[in-house]
Amino acid sequence: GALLRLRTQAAQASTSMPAPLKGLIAAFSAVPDPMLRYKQLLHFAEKLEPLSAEHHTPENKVEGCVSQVWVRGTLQGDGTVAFEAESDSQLTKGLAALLVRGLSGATPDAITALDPSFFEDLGLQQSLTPSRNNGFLNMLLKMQKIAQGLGEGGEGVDPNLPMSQKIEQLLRKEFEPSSLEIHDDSASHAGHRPESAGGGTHFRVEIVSESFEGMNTIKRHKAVYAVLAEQMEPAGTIHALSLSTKTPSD
Amino acid sequence: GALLRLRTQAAQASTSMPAPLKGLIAAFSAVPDPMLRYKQLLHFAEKLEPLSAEHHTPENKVEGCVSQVWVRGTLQGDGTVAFEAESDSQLTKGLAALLVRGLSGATPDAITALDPSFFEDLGLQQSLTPSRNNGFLNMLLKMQKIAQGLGEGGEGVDPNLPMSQKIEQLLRKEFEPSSLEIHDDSASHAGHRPESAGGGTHFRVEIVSESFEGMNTIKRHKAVYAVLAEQMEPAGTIHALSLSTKTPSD
Amino acid sequence: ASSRQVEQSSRGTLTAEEVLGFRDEFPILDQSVYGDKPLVYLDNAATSQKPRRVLRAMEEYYEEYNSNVHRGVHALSAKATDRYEQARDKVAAFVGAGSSRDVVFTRNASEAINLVAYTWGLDNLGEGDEVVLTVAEHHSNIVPWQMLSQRNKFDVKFAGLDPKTQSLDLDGLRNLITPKTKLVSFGHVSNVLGSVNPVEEIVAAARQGAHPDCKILLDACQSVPHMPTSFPDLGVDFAVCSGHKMCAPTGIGFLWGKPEVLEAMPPFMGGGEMIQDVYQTHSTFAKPPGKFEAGTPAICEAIGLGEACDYLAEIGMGRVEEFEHEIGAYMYRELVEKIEGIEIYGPSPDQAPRAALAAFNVEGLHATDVSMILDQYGIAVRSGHHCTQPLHQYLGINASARASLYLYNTKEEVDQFVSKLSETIEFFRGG
Amino acid sequence: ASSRQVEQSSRGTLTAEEVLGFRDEFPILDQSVYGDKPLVYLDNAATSQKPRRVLRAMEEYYEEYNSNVHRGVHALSAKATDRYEQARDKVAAFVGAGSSRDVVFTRNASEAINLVAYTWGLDNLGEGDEVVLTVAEHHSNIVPWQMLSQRNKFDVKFAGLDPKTQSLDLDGLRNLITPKTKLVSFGHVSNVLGSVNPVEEIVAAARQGAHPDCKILLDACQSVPHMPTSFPDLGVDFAVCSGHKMCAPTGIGFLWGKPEVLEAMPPFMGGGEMIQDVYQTHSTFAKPPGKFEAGTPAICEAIGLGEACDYLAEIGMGRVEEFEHEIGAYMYRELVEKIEGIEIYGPSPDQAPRAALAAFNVEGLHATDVSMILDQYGIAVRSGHHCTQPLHQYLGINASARASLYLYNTKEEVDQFVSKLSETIEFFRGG
Repeated sequence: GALLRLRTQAAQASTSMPAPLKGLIAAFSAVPDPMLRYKQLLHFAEKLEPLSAEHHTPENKVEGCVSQVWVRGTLQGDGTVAFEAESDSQLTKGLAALLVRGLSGATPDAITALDPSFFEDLGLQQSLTPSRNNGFLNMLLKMQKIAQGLGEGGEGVDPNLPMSQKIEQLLRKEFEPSSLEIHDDSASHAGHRPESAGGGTHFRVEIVSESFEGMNTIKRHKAVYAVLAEQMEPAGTIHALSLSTKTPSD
Repeated sequence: GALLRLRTQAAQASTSMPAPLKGLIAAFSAVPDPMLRYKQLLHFAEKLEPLSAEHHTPENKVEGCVSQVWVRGTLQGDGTVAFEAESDSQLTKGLAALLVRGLSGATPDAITALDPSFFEDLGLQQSLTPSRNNGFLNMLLKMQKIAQGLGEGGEGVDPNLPMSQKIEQLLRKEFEPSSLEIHDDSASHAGHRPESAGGGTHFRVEIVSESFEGMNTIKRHKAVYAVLAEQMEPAGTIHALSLSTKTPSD
Repeated sequence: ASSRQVEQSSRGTLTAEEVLGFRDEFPILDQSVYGDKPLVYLDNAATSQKPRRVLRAMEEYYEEYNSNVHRGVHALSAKATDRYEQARDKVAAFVGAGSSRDVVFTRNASEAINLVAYTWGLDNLGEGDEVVLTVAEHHSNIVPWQMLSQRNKFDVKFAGLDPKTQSLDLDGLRNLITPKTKLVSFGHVSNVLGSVNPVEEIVAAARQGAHPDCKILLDACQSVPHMPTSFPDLGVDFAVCSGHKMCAPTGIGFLWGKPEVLEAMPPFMGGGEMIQDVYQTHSTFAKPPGKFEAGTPAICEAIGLGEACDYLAEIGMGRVEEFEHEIGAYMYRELVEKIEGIEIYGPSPDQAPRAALAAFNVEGLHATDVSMILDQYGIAVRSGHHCTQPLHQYLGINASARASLYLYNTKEEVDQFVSKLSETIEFFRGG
Repeated sequence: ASSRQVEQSSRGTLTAEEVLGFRDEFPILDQSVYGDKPLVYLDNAATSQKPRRVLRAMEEYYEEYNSNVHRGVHALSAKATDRYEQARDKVAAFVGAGSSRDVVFTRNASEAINLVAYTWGLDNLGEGDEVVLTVAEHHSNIVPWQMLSQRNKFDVKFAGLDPKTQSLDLDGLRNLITPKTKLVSFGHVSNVLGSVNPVEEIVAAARQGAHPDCKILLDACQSVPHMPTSFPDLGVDFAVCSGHKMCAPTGIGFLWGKPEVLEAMPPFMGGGEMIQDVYQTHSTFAKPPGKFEAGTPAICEAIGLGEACDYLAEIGMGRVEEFEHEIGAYMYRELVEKIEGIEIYGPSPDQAPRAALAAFNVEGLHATDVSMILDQYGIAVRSGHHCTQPLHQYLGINASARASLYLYNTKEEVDQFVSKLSETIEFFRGG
């Protein structure tokens, strides 16, 4: 399934594993006793730079972990990614630290192409099956997603922007609208969807554009959805979109 | 479960098995080959008096058989029951014939007390587990229910009466109503309940009686339900009852 | 050895020797009933038997790593989770799913259909909408829509049969599809007629003529065990299967759905496993497939199903299909030739490829009587309405007897069945 | 021999030798993980292990008489139907049911609760009504009511805990019960607190103060495997259980209901088995329990559950309860004495009898970290929210670790666990 495809996709790229990660794996697998490896994780955890509280946001949170984990990535001037992370579990934090050390300084492409199976070489005797308590895999996938977003920076939009600005950039580029209004209605859905409390899930978009000329409503909506596809759940955070699509002559 | 209790309940009474049934069992078990026993059933089926078509009613139908089976019982002057039966399956008809021969002429009590496990002695290699395709068990249970109804004749109501008349008799006896109206609404439910097409499942009852004095509505309804308990599903055919319970002074 | 075996068996017609070899894997087949009657099991459309390796995989689970899945960090739980999710991968691969996430484990195909009815259906089918079924559907693909139609007030319509072939009247179905049609739900292969429905044509008709939001559900219970199948290629939105009909244990089946359709659906049952976070006031839900798997799943059964998929895939579903096509046609012809007064329902093998089953009646005899006496000879066939009462009403009969074959049935067994059916008829007619 | 065994074992306290003897019946317990660490399985509240005789009963099913039930007349089908219905009898007897007809097989307890929510609940809970739960409920006894409350617009209220004992605040619960209360649903034994809820008092409060039509549902997942239980005697309307927590296979659980309540309920899922007759326009339904069992049931799993009931009944549930009470109290005291900074949730054994489990946190450590290192020592405990997030929110924690015992756990295993927990803490603190 998901994992299998990840592996296939990444198989060719495994030679390009970032050097720091290679070094860490070598160092870990040289430790003879699993308990010492876990001890090593604890040391890593202690040395991890704390991620400041302002970045403990829903956007940065790694979903589906029993412990709480946040990961943040920023694109550096040299085109590589710098990661930061935090967790309330020491061992998870240690794994996060290992990934931060191993992947920071690599290019988005190298990170995205990484095969998660290197985890097995660490000798931590843990599983790689996708599962809600697989902290390691969920962290890595989150970091890969961040890297992918950063890598697409030129083509798409800056992944660190709030969702409403992402929507605006994407729609302006595609439809050159004569009028564009974007309302974030997420808060009104927080009652039944707590993740909406932070915004970014429910939007009302009113757009007027000549490019809709000759299209019926269904086709106009489809065109908008196509442009925003990457921002919709599950890839993005948009859960619901309420659309008004008009031409200047409507 | 159901069967275990049937067996326990009937264990003491097994000595009182009707003589014709005893004879039939002895005859059957003397036949050396199961196929010959089935052959015997076919002969029984051929010789069974047909049940006239007017009695192929939902009330007489044995529910839960793959084949169609009808059974009818009437109380004779000597206090014993006479059975008739019909089926479109030859082997089921043979079993029905065996029961008609074996049980006709017995008293309601003897029939009711019968332990179904005698079936195993017939050597037909069939199961006694309650199940929707257990034609034998379903027929026997139906005959026992008929016998029980006939046996209670003095106490209760004639089981051959239409349900509306049963309701009327029972309510008149218990509440001596100053006014009593019984409407059979079953037909209007036939759309979603085809068994209602024949009537007898949905009733609207308007009863005025002094005996309701001092009772609130819930208590009045409970009193009516108590009297009609035996007529309600699953023992009887009433599926729904709409009640108006008043006192003359209401 | 195992990979060589795959290679060997993945081509060429199944030989009689290979089929005899399969029988070694199914210990249950080697027994006598009623003392001395060798069992001839011809009730495979109701449930298949299970090969040893599936039983071994389940035994291994309970003897080595039984544990609750997903939430535990300890060794057994991690292994159980691995194997449970690997089973999902195997099932996904077996039906051509793009991702394991599109496969939801259920108890059986009935639950899978009800899941769709209680989630997508409850929210999307309403007054003025129409659901189109065929008259040959299994009750499990009728009753959920009937029950829902009473609650949500939409109409359910049934396509009939072409009287010449007793298979689906495709033109009739096309005529039923209108812009009001919000769901077309039908079986891939009829469990009574043996007919194979033209999925592509039905999908094309629905995509052209139905409401743009119309969904298509395929009941694949009688196809996936018997032929190569790829749900995404068929263009349907949902497909359902029962494990027990495809060499897997009881208690497991699955729903396949297009990912975007599953994503948009509300959850079905509430409970452990299907949530993201639970608060006193509200809850948030996991993504598919977890969202639809409430409570401790049928872990061992899923693993057994995964093993069954491996077993069938290694034999090669194309070869299974070819073998069944041939032995099914053989049974059909033998019955027609040797049994006077027999009527077999569905198309003849000359009209269309049909499944290796024959539902039939013999003039003057009740189907139950026929199967009861066949049973005394050791021949296990089913009789009744086979959970297709509307089809039986349509055909004007109350019941039928049905012999249904699988990859381990031999021509000798078919011969034995036909011969004993003759004796059975003699038993009644000779009366 | 078997009946003598019953007699011998039905009285007297379980001895250490007998418990060691039980372990022979559970092959999975005799293994090492991570090479050389003998497995100490303390995750029984999540799922129990299965004795050989249960596995044998299931193997026998597949190797000798696997067949679809109820509809078939042939020998295998008759035997499978017999055994399936006998299993229902055994389950009924085990929980004191008046009739087997009051026992509905489901996949697990979650499905059983959802069944009640989607049938009785959907029809009977509406605006102005209130459902009373406790804050300690398993998600499976919260989410179905939450989901339904959004559809049907009723209120869900939660009784809290007595801060002194961390067990149910009975007075608080009584105060929540008003004539608006249409359902009181609660767990018999908390899977985190270990507390045993006073069913009689709660039932009395509901029967006095609640709406006359109020129903009471008991989640008996953590009681039935561990103590003698009779549902009718408890006075509740519904009770639910999972097989996999009581020595039975995965994929099977059951709902018990008062017969008149089950009778009055509409069906849940539609499909084979649950119908009386199906027409194109409408259907009629079977009586309980068939009415609620759509599609091919988990036949083998039900038979396994029946065998598990026999196994437990032969040991004697009173003796199991006594044994667990003692070893549970031993574990509690050892933890309190030997582990500095430990907090164990729920009442202490001095305050009230409690289940043989301990959910805990150690000061300064995350529960997941604790269980991960314990796992490296071969000790299998669970960590997380144990599907009780509202309880964890109430207790002000994110997660807890939990060790839970069953009849095959020894004091030596408890000692090993406590000792390795010390080492685990040392591992982190010595860091």
